[in-house]
Amino acid sequence: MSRVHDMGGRYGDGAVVPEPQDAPPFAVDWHRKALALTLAAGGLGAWNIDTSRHARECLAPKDYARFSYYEKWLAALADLLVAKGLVTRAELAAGRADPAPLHARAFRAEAVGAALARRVPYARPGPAPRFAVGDRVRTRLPARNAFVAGGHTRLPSYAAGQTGTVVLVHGPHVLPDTNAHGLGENPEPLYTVAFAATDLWGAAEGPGDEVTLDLWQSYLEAP
Amino acid sequence: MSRVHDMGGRYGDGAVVPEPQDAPPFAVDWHRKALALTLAAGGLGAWNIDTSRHARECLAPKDYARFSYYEKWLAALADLLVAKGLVTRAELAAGRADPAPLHARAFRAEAVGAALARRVPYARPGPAPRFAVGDRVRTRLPARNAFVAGGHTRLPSYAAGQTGTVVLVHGPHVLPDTNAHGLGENPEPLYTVAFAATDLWGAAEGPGDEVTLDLWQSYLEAP
Amino acid sequence: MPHDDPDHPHSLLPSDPALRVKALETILTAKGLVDPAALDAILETYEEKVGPHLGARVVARAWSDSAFRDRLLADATAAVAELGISGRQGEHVVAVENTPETHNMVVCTLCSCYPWPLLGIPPAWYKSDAYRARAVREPRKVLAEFGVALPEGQSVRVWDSTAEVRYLVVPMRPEGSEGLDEAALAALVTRDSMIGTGLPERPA
Amino acid sequence: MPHDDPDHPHSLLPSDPALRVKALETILTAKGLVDPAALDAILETYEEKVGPHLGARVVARAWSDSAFRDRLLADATAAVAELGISGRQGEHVVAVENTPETHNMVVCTLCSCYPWPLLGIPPAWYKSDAYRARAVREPRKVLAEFGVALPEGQSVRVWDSTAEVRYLVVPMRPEGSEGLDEAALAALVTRDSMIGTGLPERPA
Repeated sequence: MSRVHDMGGRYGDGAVVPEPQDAPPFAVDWHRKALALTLAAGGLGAWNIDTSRHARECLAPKDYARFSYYEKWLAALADLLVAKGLVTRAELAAGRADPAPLHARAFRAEAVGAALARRVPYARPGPAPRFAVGDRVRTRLPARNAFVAGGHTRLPSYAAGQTGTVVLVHGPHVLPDTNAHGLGENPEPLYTVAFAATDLWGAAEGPGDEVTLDLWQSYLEAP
Repeated sequence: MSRVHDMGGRYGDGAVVPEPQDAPPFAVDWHRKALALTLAAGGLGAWNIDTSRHARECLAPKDYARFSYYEKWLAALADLLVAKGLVTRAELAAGRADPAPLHARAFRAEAVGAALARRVPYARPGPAPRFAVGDRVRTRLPARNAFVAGGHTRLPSYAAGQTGTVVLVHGPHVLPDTNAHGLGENPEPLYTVAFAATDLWGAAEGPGDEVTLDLWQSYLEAP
Repeated sequence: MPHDDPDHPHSLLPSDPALRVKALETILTAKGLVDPAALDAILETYEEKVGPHLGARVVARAWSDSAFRDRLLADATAAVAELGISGRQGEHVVAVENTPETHNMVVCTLCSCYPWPLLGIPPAWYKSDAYRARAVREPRKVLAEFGVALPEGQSVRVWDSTAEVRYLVVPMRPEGSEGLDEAALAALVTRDSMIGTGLPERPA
Repeated sequence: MPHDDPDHPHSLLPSDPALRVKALETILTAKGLVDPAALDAILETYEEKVGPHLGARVVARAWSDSAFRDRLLADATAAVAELGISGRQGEHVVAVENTPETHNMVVCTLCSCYPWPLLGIPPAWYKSDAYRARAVREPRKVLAEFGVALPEGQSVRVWDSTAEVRYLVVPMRPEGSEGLDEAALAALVTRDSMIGTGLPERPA
């Protein structure tokens, strides 16, 4: 297994608790601020989405397991701000900082509407796909980042070492395994691969049940 | 993955903190009582070692991750006492119970010394081994209890779907996968199997590094 | 890069999350790293502009216009743009259509990826450990917790969103909805029906 | 059997562990399920009788008596019984000998299995998530945290105790220990050296 966030298939988590369809988007006021601060700080451009996901994954297992969703965001935001030299430990400990003018790269109110409505695609020019729809492929075992020990990867453990069938070919996309670590975008063909639930879990809930995952070419080999 | 206890290979846990060689066996007083109560209640014979391990594994992930070792023991003990009808939820909530004479199967002080010094072997008469020392074997993928969904098993996820070499043949031992769930001892040949660290983790810390696991025959197949 | 060290900087902040937010906001605005007015603008987007009503428009259009449905299933990224739907976390959209043979359901086991420009902020259950852990292994038990029982013969395909592709479930058009216009159809399309944990409402 | 339900009975007890123990002790002794005197007898065993001095006797004997060493490596369960060592969690013992080619190290990733009759109650680090998670993947980094650096050319074999077999590491006899008697040798054998996270002490 990689890290505590890699929980697909885990037993022990209890029931899912549905909410009304028209529940407000934020249950409590601090959730609003947690989201807004995280997006605004992300707007500084000091890290990319893969780096921020990895910062959440790197929370200590005991914190990750007890934190609610936005608590994970806040903790990772604080860790990233320090890692990138934007905030000091002393400032976090004090809960305050000396006043400074608005940063040149700060996400400005007047830019927000357009920025959030803009698509920032992850597709890139890159190598031709090695696999086609209908091909059988086997995933890497163990699931791991092949560039950085303990690094970010998007192959969940539950799908490692499994054989499935390509159902969609998306073309080259930015590789999270390098992009999260400042090692470049390294675009690779991305595929959606369908696996039989019987293979993933040893037994399926119903006949024909499947799980699909989006997987980069280097996660896959011909079986 | 199976449950949160299945943490072999996980990243994110920080440093191991050694203790002096002559540190006392219990760091604080409640640890002493937690151990003694757990062993004394175990002496009632209402559950076996596999059932008690499974009770600890079934703690909610957020509890398992934050509890210290003896906190896991205490929580599982309380859960087992209720599951076996020995203590009620009302008694746990009240923190007290009506007085009753010593139970016929209570673990008595005068029996303790001999009982703890006694071996209670898990070897049993059973089938002849299918594999021999030096044989290559492949482990089940996914790691799972084949009798009870989410049940107890002793194949860690990190070793699922891996090929290794038999280094010891122990003869038939009680199968935890059934014994934990009241499904009988079902003895099966037990093997110690060595795996190359490069196979388990994709890269080894040093040349020739290996990990061995003790695995029952039904966890294994010829590769 | 964060280390595997118990000494994470975040532990210097108050543990109460409301106080954590307050401390971070104080520090970031004081240092000029965050424009306080930007916070309001961000919330305006996610509280007032985007939400499941946008995804519902897409589904209702697909139900009413078979040429749009075909374009949606062939290239949802382009098709939703026809309706003016765009934005972060909607860069690469795939629409998956429920049929009598297959029910589709969406999860992100590794974090909580979600098609924000189509459905808004994800509900808490979508981001819960229980949903992330269980949806891939026992989707039918999870569906039962939403009050959904699939008919015999319908298999489940769960889409684990492990990349920047975002999935929109196009539920089956409910019986009795013949003759309804797009606005009336859209009113039947619940958020959960576009994630695959629910079915559309039936016309009254 | 416990369910995958947040409503575990243990949550009815006080959350402070010292109070939890007290409540359980009160309930179990009141109901006659536990004999209070048995608690003292259990602790007498693990605080006064068993401990790493027993394992150290086994190792010192193996270092001094090559016939015993051979019996120990062939069948440790029988060999340790020769020294009167027996008891729960020592039913099936395997002794693994360090050599210049291979260093052995013991862990239990799934719980914290440990050879109690030979080494007593396991130290807290052995039961920690950090040791359970990391010992199998990065034993050399863990050894470094114990101040142990293996020489070039020595590989590591980590024994993950997944069954009722308990492993005792027989470390290499330290240089300069020629001529010491068994008692003096036993004094060099640390607990950690028998788990494989340490090396024996050198004679003064």
